Amino acid sequence: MGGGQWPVVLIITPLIGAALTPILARRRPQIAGYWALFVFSIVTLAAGVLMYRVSTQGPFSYYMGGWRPPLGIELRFDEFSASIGVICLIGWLSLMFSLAYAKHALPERRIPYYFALVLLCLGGMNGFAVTGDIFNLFVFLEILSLSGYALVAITGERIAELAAFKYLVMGAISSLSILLAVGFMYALTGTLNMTDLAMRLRDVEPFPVAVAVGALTLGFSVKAALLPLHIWLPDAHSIAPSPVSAILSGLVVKIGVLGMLRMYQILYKAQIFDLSALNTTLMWLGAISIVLGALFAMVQEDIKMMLAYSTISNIGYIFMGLGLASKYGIIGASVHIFNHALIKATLFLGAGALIHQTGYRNLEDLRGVGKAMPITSAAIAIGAISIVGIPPTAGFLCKWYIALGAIEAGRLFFAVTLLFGALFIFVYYIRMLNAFYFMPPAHPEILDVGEAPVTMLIPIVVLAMLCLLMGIFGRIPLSFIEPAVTNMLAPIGG
Amino acid sequence: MRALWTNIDYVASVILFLIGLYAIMVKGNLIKKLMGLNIMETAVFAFVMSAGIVTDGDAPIMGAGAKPPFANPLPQGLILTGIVVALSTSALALSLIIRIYRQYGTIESDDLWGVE
Amino acid sequence: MEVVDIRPLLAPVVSLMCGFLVFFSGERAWWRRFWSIAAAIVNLGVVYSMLPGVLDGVIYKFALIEFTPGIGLAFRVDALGMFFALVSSSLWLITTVYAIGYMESEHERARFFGFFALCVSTTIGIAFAENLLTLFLFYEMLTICTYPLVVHEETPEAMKAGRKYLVYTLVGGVFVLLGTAVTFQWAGTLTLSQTGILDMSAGRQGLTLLFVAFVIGFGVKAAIMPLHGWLPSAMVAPAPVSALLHAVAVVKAGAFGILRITFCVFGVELLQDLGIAIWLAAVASFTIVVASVIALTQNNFKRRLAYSTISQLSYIVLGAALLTPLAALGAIVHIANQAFQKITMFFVAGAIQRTTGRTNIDELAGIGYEMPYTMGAFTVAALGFIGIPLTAGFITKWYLSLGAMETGHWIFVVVLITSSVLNAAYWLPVIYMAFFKVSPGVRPHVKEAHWTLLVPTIVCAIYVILLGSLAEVPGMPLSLARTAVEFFFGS
Amino acid sequence: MRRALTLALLILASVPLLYAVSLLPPVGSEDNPTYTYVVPHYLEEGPEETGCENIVTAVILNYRGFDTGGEVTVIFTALMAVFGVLLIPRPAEKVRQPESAVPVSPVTLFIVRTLAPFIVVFSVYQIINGHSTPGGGFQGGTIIGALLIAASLVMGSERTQRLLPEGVRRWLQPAAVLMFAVVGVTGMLLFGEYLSYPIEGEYLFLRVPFLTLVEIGIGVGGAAIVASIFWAMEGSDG
Amino acid sequence: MSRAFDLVLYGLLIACALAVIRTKDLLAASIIFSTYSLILCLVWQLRGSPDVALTEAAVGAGVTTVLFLVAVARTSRRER
Repeated sequence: MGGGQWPVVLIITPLIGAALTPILARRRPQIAGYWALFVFSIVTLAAGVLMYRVSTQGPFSYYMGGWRPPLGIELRFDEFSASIGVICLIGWLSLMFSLAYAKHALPERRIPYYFALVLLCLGGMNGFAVTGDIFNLFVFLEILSLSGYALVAITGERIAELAAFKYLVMGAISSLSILLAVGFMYALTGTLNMTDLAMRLRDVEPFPVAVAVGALTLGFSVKAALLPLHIWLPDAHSIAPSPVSAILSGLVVKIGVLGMLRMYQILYKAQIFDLSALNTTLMWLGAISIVLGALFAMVQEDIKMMLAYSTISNIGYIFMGLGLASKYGIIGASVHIFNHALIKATLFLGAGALIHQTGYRNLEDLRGVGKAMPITSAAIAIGAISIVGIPPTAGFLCKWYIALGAIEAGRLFFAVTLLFGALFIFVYYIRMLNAFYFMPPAHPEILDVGEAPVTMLIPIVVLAMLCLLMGIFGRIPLSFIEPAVTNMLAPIGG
Repeated sequence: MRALWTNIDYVASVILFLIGLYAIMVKGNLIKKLMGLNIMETAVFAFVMSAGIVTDGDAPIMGAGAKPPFANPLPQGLILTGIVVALSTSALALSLIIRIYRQYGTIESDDLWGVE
Repeated sequence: MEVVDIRPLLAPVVSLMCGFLVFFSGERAWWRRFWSIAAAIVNLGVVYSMLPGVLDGVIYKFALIEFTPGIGLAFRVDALGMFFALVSSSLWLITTVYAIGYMESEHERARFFGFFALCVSTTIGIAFAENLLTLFLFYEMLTICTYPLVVHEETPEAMKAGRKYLVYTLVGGVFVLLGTAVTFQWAGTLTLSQTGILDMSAGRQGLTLLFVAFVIGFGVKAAIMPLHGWLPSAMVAPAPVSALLHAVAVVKAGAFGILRITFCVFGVELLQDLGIAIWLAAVASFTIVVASVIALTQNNFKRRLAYSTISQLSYIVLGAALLTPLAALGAIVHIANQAFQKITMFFVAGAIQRTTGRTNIDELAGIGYEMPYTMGAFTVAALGFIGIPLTAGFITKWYLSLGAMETGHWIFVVVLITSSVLNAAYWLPVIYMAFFKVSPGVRPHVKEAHWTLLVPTIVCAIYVILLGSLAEVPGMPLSLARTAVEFFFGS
Repeated sequence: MRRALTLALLILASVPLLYAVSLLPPVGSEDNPTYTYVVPHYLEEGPEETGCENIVTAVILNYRGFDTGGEVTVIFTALMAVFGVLLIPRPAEKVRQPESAVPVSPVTLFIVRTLAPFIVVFSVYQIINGHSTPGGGFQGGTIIGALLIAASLVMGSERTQRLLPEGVRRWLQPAAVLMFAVVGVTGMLLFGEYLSYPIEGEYLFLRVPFLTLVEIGIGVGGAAIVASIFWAMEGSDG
Repeated sequence: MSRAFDLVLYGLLIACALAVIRTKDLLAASIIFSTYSLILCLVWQLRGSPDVALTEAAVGAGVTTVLFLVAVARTSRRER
């Protein structure tokens, strides 16, 4: 197949890098950060090359150990795998942000483990995004989840461990329900390869498959924090170190959504039963998530807590888009996976910089920070405007597509919910901006704190720029996603 | 019903799965929750293994004198991985429990919610 | 004739850039003023350079990017857009000069002037939008950019007004977006370059709902009653903001949106078939009368102006809703007329406040002697609102009345006349108070406003007269409006 | 109340699960898709293609070696996680444990000491011979790890850790991940894909040594990780 | 391996699982959990999976139990 070994670089480098981190950083823990950044630069390069290949030559596969599926494990690079791009981008920027952050916020002994865990988490996500084998999917899911649980607890602050434990229990249940579903599918078909599975699922008993789909949906929606299953998220995402919050909120919850997309890919191809019940459920849960997530966020005082609830709201968008099952709906959901990752990373990193510089977390205390830290605050403002979906920022396109999808599917009600949900979201973001810019400071000394260090500023500014650019050049992610969605829906004539 | 009887292995793992889930949802003690989680894990492993059962299958080792039918090697490989994953989860969870106890002096979730 | 030209893009973008430069100039006053004026002049220059072409029937267009086939960011300069852009950018220059004087002692001036520039750039974007999506895009940006100006004072009252403003306008934005999405679904395009892209195939009921959604969406900014609540509260903003944004840019964006929806998305014929425009006309008439009545009861100068604005804006809506060429002409030309008249008044209010510190009408006794030029300008504008011939307001009333007669609904003519009477009722007392009522024992001495405040005021007042007396001279706004109307009504 | 509700919920959930289970292919039949689809290839060609008589080893190290690579990464992640969560700054209150947590009877001590060499030999046999007999790297490694744990319980962690000083431990912990990478990349350079082993040709002789190397890596890494997790949790390493 | 023996083992497993949940003494629960793993190990062995059985014995019955014991020793022994 003569494709070069970039897939290996993509998957293996972060794992090796993580394995070597504690050794290299034994004497001087601060080295760990630079090492991790270096390692991840290589990974990002690989991701870039692979994405370029996907975009020029179309999907391709890499066979681990040379064993063709169904014998061995296949890495599948298709349009949805292009999410490695966003994983690497945000991972890289978060790592860069971590350099200064970790020095300040973590006990020195934990720093090497922190960076090792971040690398493992990102590597796990890359693996999850590209693997074509459902059991391998589970393995990578565990790598990224385990490191995620630990990263939540790593500061050891306040309720960090409790939040991590809650996250761990919920996460483990979801992983198990996913593994159970894998078991069902395996028992029915005897294969673990996704493409193969889609073929072989065509002529089996539909009911067990339905149960498996239910278990998968349950598992992935816990990971994605869809509303009734979200209880772990606010604590975990607000207590984690800010760069980790960016990764968790921007990427790790999206892993659940990506899993759903993979499942849909298989199901649409297999056409084993009517999905409308599942779709309707997702749609409603999505709508409820949007509204309730926004309402919860409105009453928060802690800035990171607010952002965490806003993630729940935004996950609602994505699930609604998926559930609409119309072309534009799914396009909107997929684009929102990318854009929300960018936006939420901007916001969390920005919030992290504010907390790092001022030491305050509450909106009340942060008043007037817009004058003290103009660049960071401006980036947060862009992020906020973007997440509400005010044009011409990244968030707008998603809203537009999902609304279009709702109308396409003949469900105007959901379009209305979506758009008004966005307004709810705006209500709490405007509180934030008011506090930053239009209110006299509660603590006058806040005006004296300087702008964040440069390694923190660069990621924030780059992400904020991307929030704007992705709105203006919305075609770029779309050029990946549209063919993929068209392909995906082709069997049902969408 | 008959089908259930034939698939009694699956049924057993489903029951174990639910027992584990019950423990997680009802028990207040974090270690107990974790034990429930472990039971759930083994239940899922049993489930996957059941998919590969071959009546009177021998260990799939092709030494001299080995004769079919052999047991299905694939689920075994998967479960080997699964067991390690389960161990990892338990190790991390127990560490968290130890830390929680050090900080709050309790591992009963009823007491811990007050802490937040 | 359509020409691809970069200028439609250039107009908003260049001034946008200047806006950002204003931010970066921070507290360096000279640079801040330089960039503010430069932005306005460049903008005006670019817009004016297209005027001759547009008058000759040339249409400039520029497609920036496409999101998906058929949806993208594109600009197009037709007569109606040109008209709106011309009004906005001319007044921007004047207001900038005024604002520099007015804001001399204010805080956060970089923020103020920066967002001021952004607002006008987005207004130009609205004017030149080629499709509904672009229109919506700038419409929402305008909302956001205005917010910092409304809450500029940072007082609790200002914050409250800001919140109210955002809630109203963003809800409106949702309706516009919803309407846009539905339109795309039904029509398959969002272009504003035709006279109607929808047709009856979508069903009568659906189309009616769609029209209502659009009217609500744009009506919020156009302050149609009962969606007007934000406008009086937003008067806490500094006078130049009230002047430019709440007399010209923001509110006219709403009115402009309604014109676009009526003539470009639905089209005259479809609306006539649907028969819903008459209801819009009814609502507009209601607004005209009721807002005027409320204005009578207001003592605060700026609040009276605000209700007067609400009333005047509905002239435009009424003109659009009557669906006759002459009424439409009246509506379009009123964009300019009302703008110049109202901005004069706001300038006056601001100048009085800055110079004497008085904000209520009953405090204005004898002000005509203290500030004769300022109050002279005010008198001109007031006569314009009443509709005295040779002022701009007369032109509007004339064409609107003719249009109303065309439809045969005499009631609208009555409304217009009532409105004139009411206008007289609430402006003439002010003039009386200013010139004829001197507080006993006080000998007023002349204490005019600073020249940066005075010159723009007088320029505007002169324009009010020019617009009224030289309306038929080629090159004046009326000719541009005629071109637009001819296109919409296909004659 | 909560119990009753949970119970009701679970019983409700059990109905579809049990019904679904009853529709699955009958357990134990040789006609199941699980047994007729991929597995025959493994069973028939396995020894030939992979050089492993133990087909399970063939699956986990060769056909699905990537999974096992993931598996060792998972346990390494667990180690990092445990360290990250548990290790506190060094100078802080270092809880000095008594030499052994529980008073140990001489009998136990004797048993552990006597059995230790046999256990080690058994594990090493497992590790090295994993490709043809039951057991393999991870099982052997875990047993050694368990032995270390037992030794810590009996002799105290401090003394046991001297067997495996921190500098050495740090290198041994990632042994499995690194060994996988080394063998995988060698396979990639020589035979085409990551983790490929020769099926025929001049390098065929490398196949069994490679497998053994991986097994040793997994064994060593597993042992080091299991023991380190124990030490970290027990509090003697931190 | 006969069906009946299978059933007995499954019965034992479920009994052990229930016992783990019901036992208030966490130390005892850990030991019962270890027994549970050993029974499971027997089940795997009977199904021709010596590899899994070995792992389960070493990991499930061995290491996991030890870790549980450590955790119990470091926290509290009784469940409320």
